[in-house]
This record gives sequence, structure tokens and C-alpha cells, in this order.
Amino acid sequence: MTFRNLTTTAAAISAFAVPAMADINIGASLAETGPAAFLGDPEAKTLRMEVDKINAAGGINGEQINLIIYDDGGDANKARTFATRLVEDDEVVAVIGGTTTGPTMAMIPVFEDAEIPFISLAGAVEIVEPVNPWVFKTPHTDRMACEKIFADMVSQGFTKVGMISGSDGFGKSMQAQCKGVAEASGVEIVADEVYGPQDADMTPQLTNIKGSGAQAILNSGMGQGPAVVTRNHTQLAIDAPLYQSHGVASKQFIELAGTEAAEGVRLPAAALLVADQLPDGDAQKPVVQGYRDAYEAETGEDVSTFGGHAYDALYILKAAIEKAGSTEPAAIRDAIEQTAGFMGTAGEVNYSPEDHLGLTLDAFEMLEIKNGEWTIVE
Amino acid sequence: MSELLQFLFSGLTVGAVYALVALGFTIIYNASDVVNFAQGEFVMLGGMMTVFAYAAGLPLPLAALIAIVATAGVGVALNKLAIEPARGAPVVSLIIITIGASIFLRGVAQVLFGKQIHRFPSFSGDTPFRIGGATILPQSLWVIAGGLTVFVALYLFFTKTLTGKAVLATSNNRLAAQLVGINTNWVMTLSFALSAAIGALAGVLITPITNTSYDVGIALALKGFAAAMLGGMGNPKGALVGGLLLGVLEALTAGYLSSQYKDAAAFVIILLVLFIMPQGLFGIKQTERV
Amino acid sequence: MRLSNKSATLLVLAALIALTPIFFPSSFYYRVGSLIFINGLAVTGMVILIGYAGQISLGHAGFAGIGAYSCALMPVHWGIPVLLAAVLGAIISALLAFLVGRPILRLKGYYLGVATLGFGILVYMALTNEAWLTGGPDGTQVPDSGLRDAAKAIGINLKNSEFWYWFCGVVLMIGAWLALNLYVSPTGRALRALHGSEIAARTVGVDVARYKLQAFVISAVYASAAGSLVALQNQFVTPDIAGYMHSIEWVTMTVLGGAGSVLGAIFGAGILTLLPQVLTMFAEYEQLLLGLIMMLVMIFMRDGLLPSVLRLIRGKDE
Amino acid sequence: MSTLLSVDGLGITFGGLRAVHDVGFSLQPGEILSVIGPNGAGKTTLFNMISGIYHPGAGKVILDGQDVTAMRPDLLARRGMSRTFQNLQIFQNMTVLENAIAGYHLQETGSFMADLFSLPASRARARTAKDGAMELLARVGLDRAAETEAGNLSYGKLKRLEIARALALNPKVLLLDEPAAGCNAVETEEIDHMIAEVAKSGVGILLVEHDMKMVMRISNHIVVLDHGEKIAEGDPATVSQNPAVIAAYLRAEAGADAGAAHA
Repeated sequence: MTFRNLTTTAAAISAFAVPAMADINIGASLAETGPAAFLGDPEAKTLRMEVDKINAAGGINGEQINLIIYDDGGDANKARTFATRLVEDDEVVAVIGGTTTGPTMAMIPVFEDAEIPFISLAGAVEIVEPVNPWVFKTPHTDRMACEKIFADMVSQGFTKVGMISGSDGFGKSMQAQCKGVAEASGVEIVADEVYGPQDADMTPQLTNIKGSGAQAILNSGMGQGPAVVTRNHTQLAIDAPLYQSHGVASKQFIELAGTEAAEGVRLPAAALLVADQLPDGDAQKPVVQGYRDAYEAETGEDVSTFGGHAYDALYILKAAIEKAGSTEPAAIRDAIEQTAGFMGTAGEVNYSPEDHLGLTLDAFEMLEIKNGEWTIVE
Repeated sequence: MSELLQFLFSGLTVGAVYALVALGFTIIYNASDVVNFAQGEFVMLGGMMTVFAYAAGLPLPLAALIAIVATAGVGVALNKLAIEPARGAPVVSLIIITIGASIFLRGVAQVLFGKQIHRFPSFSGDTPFRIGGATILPQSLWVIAGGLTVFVALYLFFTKTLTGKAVLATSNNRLAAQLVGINTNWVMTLSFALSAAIGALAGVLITPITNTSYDVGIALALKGFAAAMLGGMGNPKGALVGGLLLGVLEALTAGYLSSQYKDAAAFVIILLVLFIMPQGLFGIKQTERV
Repeated sequence: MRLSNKSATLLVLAALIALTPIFFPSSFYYRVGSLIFINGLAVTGMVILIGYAGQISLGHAGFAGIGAYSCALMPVHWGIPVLLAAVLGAIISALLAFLVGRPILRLKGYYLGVATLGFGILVYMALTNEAWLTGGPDGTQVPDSGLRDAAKAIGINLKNSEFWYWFCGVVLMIGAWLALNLYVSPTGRALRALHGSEIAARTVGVDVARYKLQAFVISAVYASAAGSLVALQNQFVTPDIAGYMHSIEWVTMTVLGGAGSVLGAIFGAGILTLLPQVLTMFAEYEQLLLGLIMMLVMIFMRDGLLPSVLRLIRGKDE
Repeated sequence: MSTLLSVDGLGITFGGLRAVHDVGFSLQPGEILSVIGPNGAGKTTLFNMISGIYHPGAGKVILDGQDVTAMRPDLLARRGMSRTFQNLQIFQNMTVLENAIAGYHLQETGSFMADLFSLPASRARARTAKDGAMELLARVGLDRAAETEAGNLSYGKLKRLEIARALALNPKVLLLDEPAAGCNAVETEEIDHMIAEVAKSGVGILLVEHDMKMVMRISNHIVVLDHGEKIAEGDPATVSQNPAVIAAYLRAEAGADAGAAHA
């Protein structure tokens, strides 16, 4: 048939990848580059590494996974295009991704329309509230991080908090959530400063916080900004202790900030960073140790919680496909929603029709940097 | 009062970073009227190569030197392989080539160096100097001193050396420059080498403060370009003053008005200055010749 | 036959829009097509500004942001229908361009570049910072325009991506038609005259400031319309749409394709929209190749892709 | 009040250098007034001041009895002043015909919206301008090159094209800055005729020209500049006998020779 030949030729010429038939096509759109690459890069690496591992072990239900990752650069419009491509062209049965909230929200209508299950790796509460039947997420929400931090502050008698936030999506989103839960948590925000994610010096903002009477400082941000904030905090010799967010939860942060400056910084994070300090017998210990060792051996880079989110999403999906015994998107969705007692890097996940986040506040540990190492705060 | 001083220190630190990037723009611009959008990538390469050479065990000064020389080599390659073959193309086409080069260099860095954020230690430790209740890090002084040194060197280069004057002549009138015996190819190659080297030096000096990763060049080029325009493109004095002014404006806005809108304030000032002085603070007013 | 021939350009464009779907293996390609048309619309405006009038702007994504956020915010906050909001967005963009353009357009070359860049960044910052209104960096929802349902009601039942392909295609045709009208009109002649020689244009009576402003305003309307189309199609928008990288991208598309002609610029938009999709197969080498291709095109086709290709076809030497 | 254009005490300094100082003269309708002087005497600068491109530091320009000193060139064009340039200012990005049509800008310009939607009114305006332009091109012998890109034309033809464009404005005062420069003898004569013809129709012509034969042939009145100052004026016969003028030209030539010897 001439017409068919023509279309096939066109497809071949335009060099769009045509997936093989018998595999399970799983898609992902992540911010491998762009401002959120700090998050998206370990996510993509984790997915590639773990999918290879699963395939080497015989795949899922005897079928190989065909992983298709697109780099949306953190741009919502690009993510939307890749979402369409995953659905229409790659014919995936499930999608992982959306490194940050904007791209995630832009992609949701596509998957909702096509009825494809979607597990997001972004932080905001809006992704799962209100619950969309097709949308799940693996990371803790920003709101949980805020609550955990404020609880720790209050327990130490700090009720006046100075906030300093990155102006990127991550920082702004958490800034808004923290301000929202501050009153209920029993703290007052006495200073609210912002910096650009690439800024070289935050001493003006910190000087103002210093003068505001804040008893503790909370920095919501990711990437290199928090490292500069931490160094400036030490430079200005501010007495109020510094809390970071889960956005810097990797060993690399300590290197960037410098051991001396990072001393005493606290942050809420999953057990991944302190795998070895978990008590023996903790159900999470083997999971996080296994993932961390594999990741660090494979990439030569320090493990971060963001890669962990991708790890959790992939294995939740794997379990669901195995349970459903089918690669029908609807069946997979139902099985994901029934996920119970799944032990991931972020904690124990229990999804339900009303809860597509599945994590509780217990999943967070409060960590403190001591002598250049993460330690669990008792 | 100590607050103001702290804001000024912060502004000078940041401003010196901008000034160093802005100074890198001047030579290529003076030789060819092209604003090199890959200038930020030169800064990135300087920082990244130093990071990796240092991590490989070389002493920091040697690592930095290697990075600067290698980046200058990249600059020469960019001129020989991309700018020279496009000789005679409109300036806007050359600018698109430098935009392509910046994407290309970022892509190469991403493959070679990965996407992690890196840093190497400050040259003289992290114990801040305390002056009048405010503090400044030793590395900030390195950056400020670096900016001043490059400025003086460039100033002398353009006003006192024959080569510097040859660069200016090439920009003014390429044909005439060739007629009086200036090897304009060589001038262009030299300009790219020097601009790249200045960029790399900036990268070496600022990395202990700003950290570095494969994509830091974008934001640095943006601010460096804005600083150069504020001061007047092509004039080393303009780059220095423009950079420092921009940094101080941002710090004062963050300190006294709103940290949320500090970048906005900087651009509003740039717009205001340009409305009054369309060629920037130190730019040369061009008379229309007909 | 000259390239600027209006009907020839429109015919080629219409044929491309109507016929390429024959080769689409899946409806994803309609999505890419619609993005090409949206970028094509924006760069058609850039052709009026850069190609006709010889002025540069590194801030037009700011107008796209205004167009997009008008569609998102006006319906929610003031109950204005989405389509009317798009029109109002274009009017606001035009007014803003009028106000900003007056002082800015006195600047020349790079100074005009940095001033427009600053304008775009100010818009971006407002969209990012005023989270109470705009939803901040994480973006905000855009209500359904009801266009697809309306099409359904009159018997045109299309998949979402297909619908937007045709809709954006028609808008691009209108945009191209207007820009081509302008090219041969007295206004277009005045714009090209001031591009050729500002002083000579003045001496034949061209009010240079006024015409530059007209080009700036009309190109802002194009950018605003492009932004509105993105918002309407995605039903979601983030401040990234106003990011300065998008402004630079549009200038690049315009110059790469051939700034002097509408068809050339749309060609450039097509190439630079399609390339990232094609290059995904090279994974981490994507950026590297994108940069390399841009450099090669500009080195070997310095007047832009389309003019160079046409010259090659005609066998006319440079 | 038959004086068309009068210039009074015009002067300008560039960076402390007096480029033109206290120059005055007046031009009647139909008159051809030439401004001559050695290179660097300030002729073009004088033109640039009269046509509003430079803002004079002192003095007045009166057009049709109204003060138009330092008025924008496009407004001067509306009042009937038109000019050509010593270094050609052709719209290289347009065809020969479009260059000529551009001269009709003030007549063809109208509503932006009409242009955008290509309304009949806009097309009618454009058509009228095009017809006029074709006629003009025929007059300067360029009608057969109408569709050529202007950049491809020879220098002499470009000179004529520029004059055609200036005439398209239907000016009262026409400033011609070296219209015959770079033209051969035949072309010069053509231009010569054209200028005379235009003057006959009542247009006042201000001319800067180096071809002394031409100047002497067609001028009614001559103003001589040296070092930015007026050193003589009068009819061609008077001026050519003026010792100061001869001295100025001799000095300039001696300077040129000396310069040539040094180089």
C-alpha cells in the first residue's frame, strides 16, 4: 500500500523512535537539563539504571521494559508536548515524571484524557489535592516538610522564624506552603526574603533576617543557592540556627557549603541519606542501602533523595503491573491505587482512592549535619 | 550603618563577578562589533576545568592555569572554525553563531563533566574580614582585585600597545586596517583568545563563591551583558563601573526595598540610564555621518 | 517570480498546512505542527520588526506572557470569557508596547537589545513574584476555551491535538496574510525604507519614531496572540513562557530562517521547533547537536535557510 | 516676500572646532544657488544643518517665511524641502521602483489599519504612488531598471535614482549634494539638464558641486565657503574673479599637493 509506505518512510526520515512491539512501554518526561537539572538528572539516571536491572532479571511478567525518557528542561510547554508524544507516538502504558510542579500540572490533562496512569516526582500538594484518578506522586509534599521543620523549631523553643527562599518553582512553592501552615504550627514568620537561584551572595537578605529578631532561619531552595546561604550564614555569624529544606538532601550539599559552614544545619529528609544509621531490622534499611550503593557505584555521584523518588515510582509501577498481570493502563492504575505497605526510599507508601500521596509525616527524619555527616536528630 | 556597609560589601562582591564577565565581552566586541553570547560558557569552562584538574590532584594554581589556557584554546577554535568561515556575514548572523556556540559548549560540558554542581576551596580560606560590623570574605577581595587587574590590563592594552590599537582599528574599518598592514585574521584570533582567557579567569576566581555547573554561563552572560551595556559596550571602564554598579544596586535593593524585586530594580535602572544616555555611561556617542 | 510575492507565499503556506498531515504517523505530529504554527505566528511578528523595520527585540516573550496570562487570569478573576480575554490580552500588549516602545525605540542596536531584554525580564519577574495573582513559578490553570466543543457542535469532531493543529494553522495563515499585506503597503515601504537608511527615510518625510513604534506594537500583538494560543491549547501556563530564552529563540528562528521574508521565518520556526523532537534520539548529545546545527546553518547559509535554499534551487550564484 | 529659503548666521561647532560659522544667504523660487569651496570647507555640514540632520549651534533657517531651524527632516519634507546625499543614501534593501515610490511617502501614507488589511483605499494610494514613480523613473532614464534591486545599480544610476526620489516629494526647495560626483561627461550633462528643468518649474535649488564647469554653467548665484566661513558670494562671473576665492582654492590645492608629497 503506497500510502502506508509513505507514512512509514516519513516516520523513518523524521527519525522519531518507533518502539518495539512486545515490550512494556514506560515513559518519562524529566528536567534532565535546565534550572531543575539538579533534581531531574539523578531521577533520569536512576530510572535508566533500575530499568536495566529489572530487564536483566527478566523484566516484568516476562516482558522487557522499554523506557522512553524525554528531557523537558523543566519547561511546562515542552513537557506537555512530550506527554502527547509519549501517549500518541510511543504508546506508553504509564508515565513517570514531571520533575517539578509546573511541567507536572501541564501534563496531567494529557494523561487524564488518554487514561494513562501518571506518577509525578514533584513536590506540590496541588498534584494530588484534589485527587485525580490517574495521578499519583512519590515525594513528600512541601507542606509536610514545612510542618516537620516547624515542629522541630517549636520543640526547641523557636517561634519567630525568618524565611529565605529561592525564586524558582521549588523555593517559591515551599515558601507559600510554609507561610500557609506557620500559624497552625505555632510559629510566626518575622522575615520573608527571596534570592535568585544563581545569585552569588545572600548577605543582604540574611542581614535583614538577622535584624528581624528571628530565632531560627528556614531556607527553602534547591541546587546551589542553599550552599551560598549556608556560607553567608556562617560569614555573618548569625546565632539563629539555619534549617534547610529537603531540596538540598544530598551529601553534595555539605561539600558545596563547606563542612565548617554546614555544621549544625538541620533539614527534614527521607532515611536515604542516613541509611547506615537506621536501626538493624528497620524494614526500610535494606531498600535504601541497596539503592544508594547501586547508584553511587553506577554514577560515581552522591545519592540524592530526588533519584530516590524516581526509584520509588518505578518500583510502585513494577509491583502494580505484576499485580495487575496486565499492561492495560486502566488495570495498572487500579493496581497502583491498591499499593499498600510498599517500602520505598521515601518511606512506607499506602495509596487509597482518597490518598494518592501515600506517605505520612513519619516518613521524614529530622537530620543534622555533624562533622560533615548527616545524622538523625533524636 | 553596619547594615549599609554589609550591603555594599555584598554589592561589590557580586558586582565584581558581573564586571569580570562584562570585561570579557569588550575585546571581541571591539574587534568585530559582535557581542559574544558564548562568553558565559568561557566562564563556565574556566571554573569546570579547574574543578576537574584540581580533583585530579593538581595544585590549584596549576589547575587554574591549565583551565585558562585551555579555554583560550577553545576561544581560538571558535574563531577559526565558526567565525572566520562566516567572514562577511551580517553581524546578526555572527551573533546567532555565538548563540549556537554557547548551546554547543554547554552540551559538550554536560556530556564531559556531568550536571553536578561543583566547587573548589577559596584561595585564602573562609575566615571573613570584619570591618565596621560588616564582613567580607577573602575570596571576594580576590574577585574584586581580579576585576581591577583585568581592567587596568585592558585599559593599557587598548591605549598603550600597538596590538590593542590594531584591535580597535580592525573594528572601525576592517578594510582600512588591512590596507595599513594589520593582519585582521590574527587580530580576531587574538581577541577570541584573550576574551576566552578573561572569561576563564573570571570562572576561576568566582567559583569558590558562586559554585559552578555546566549551565552557570547563561545567567552570568545575561548579567555581564547587562552590566556592559549599562557602562557602554566596548569600553573597559564601562564594563567595570557597570558591573560594580549593577551589583551594588541589587544589594541595596535587596537590603532596603525588596529582595524579591532586586533584579527588576537593576533592569529599571538600566532602562532609565539608557533613556538619558543612549550609549550607556561611558559609551561613545556616534554622530550620524552622511 | 519574487519571493515576496504575496499570493505565492500564502499558497505555499496553505498547501503545507493542509497536506503535511497526510504523512503523520500519529496524532502527536499534530501537536508539533501546532507548536510550529504558534512559533511561526510569533516570528511573523518578528519579521515585521526585524526584517521590515530593522529593529531588534530580546523581550517579545514578555508579550507572549501577557497574552497567555490574560487567558488564564481574566476568566477566573473577572469572569471574562477566555476568547475575549485573549483579545484583551492582545490589546493590553499593544498598549504596553506603545508606552514602552516610545522611549525604548530611540535606542539602537545592542542598546535596544538590552532595553527590550530588560522589559521582558520585568514581565517575567512580575509573573513569577506576584503569586497571589499568577500562581507563581508553578503556573496556573487556563479555563477551557470551548472552541473544540463549538467545532463539535457544527459537526467537526477532532482529537484535541488535531483541533489545535487546524486552529493554529488558520491563525497563522491570517497572521501571514496581514504581514504580507503590510510588506507591499505604504507602511511596509516606510518601514523598509527606515531599515535601509534612517536618514534618507527622514528626508522623504517618514516619521521614523512613529513607524518604528507601529512595527513594535504590531509585533507585540503577534507575540501576545502566540502566547494566548499556547495557553488555550495547554490549558495551563507557567511564567517560563515569558522567559528571555524564548525571546532569543524567536530572534534566532527569524534570522536562521531568513529575516527578510515571512515564509523564511516560519521555515526557521519549523526547523527549530522540530529539531529538539528529532534530536531526542541522541539523548545527552541533544544540546550539543542543536548548537552545532545552528552554527553550521549560519556559517554556510548566512542569509538564512530559506533564501539560501531557494538560491540553490534556482542555481543562481551569490 | 518672494524669498523661498533664507539662512542667517548659521553656525555649528564639533568638539570645540568651528565647522561652520555665521553663514547666511537667501534663495528665490526657480533660482539655482551653488555653495562651493575647498574640501572640508563645511558645505555638507551646512546642508545637514539646513535639512535638520544637525542642530545648528547658532543662526536661523527660514523656509517660506517660517522659522524651521533644527526642525526634524520629516517635518521639513512636509514643508517642501527635499535633498540628496554626497555619500548615497539609497534603500539598498528595496528595488529601484520602491526607492522611487518611497519618495511619494507623504502622498501615499494613510491609515495603518487600511494597510494591514490591504483595503482598497490603501491599494489605491499605493497605485497612484507607483504610477508617479514610474513616470519619474522614465524621466531619469531608469524605467527599464525598475524591478532591479537598487544595490545592483551603477554609481551614476544610483545618483539619478536619488535625484528622482528627491523630486518625488514635489519639493519647493531641493538640496543637491554633489549630484554629478562620479558621473562621466554624458551623465553629468544629463543631470545638468535635469536640474535646469526643475529650476524652470519654480523650484529653488541649493547645489554643492565640485565640477566647476557645471557650477559656472547653471548657477544663478554662488556662495563660497572656506574654513566654515562665507568668503564671497555673487553671480558666477563675479565670484570667479574674486581674489579671496582664488587664494582659497590655490591654498587648498597646495595643501593637497603637499599632503600628496608627504604620503
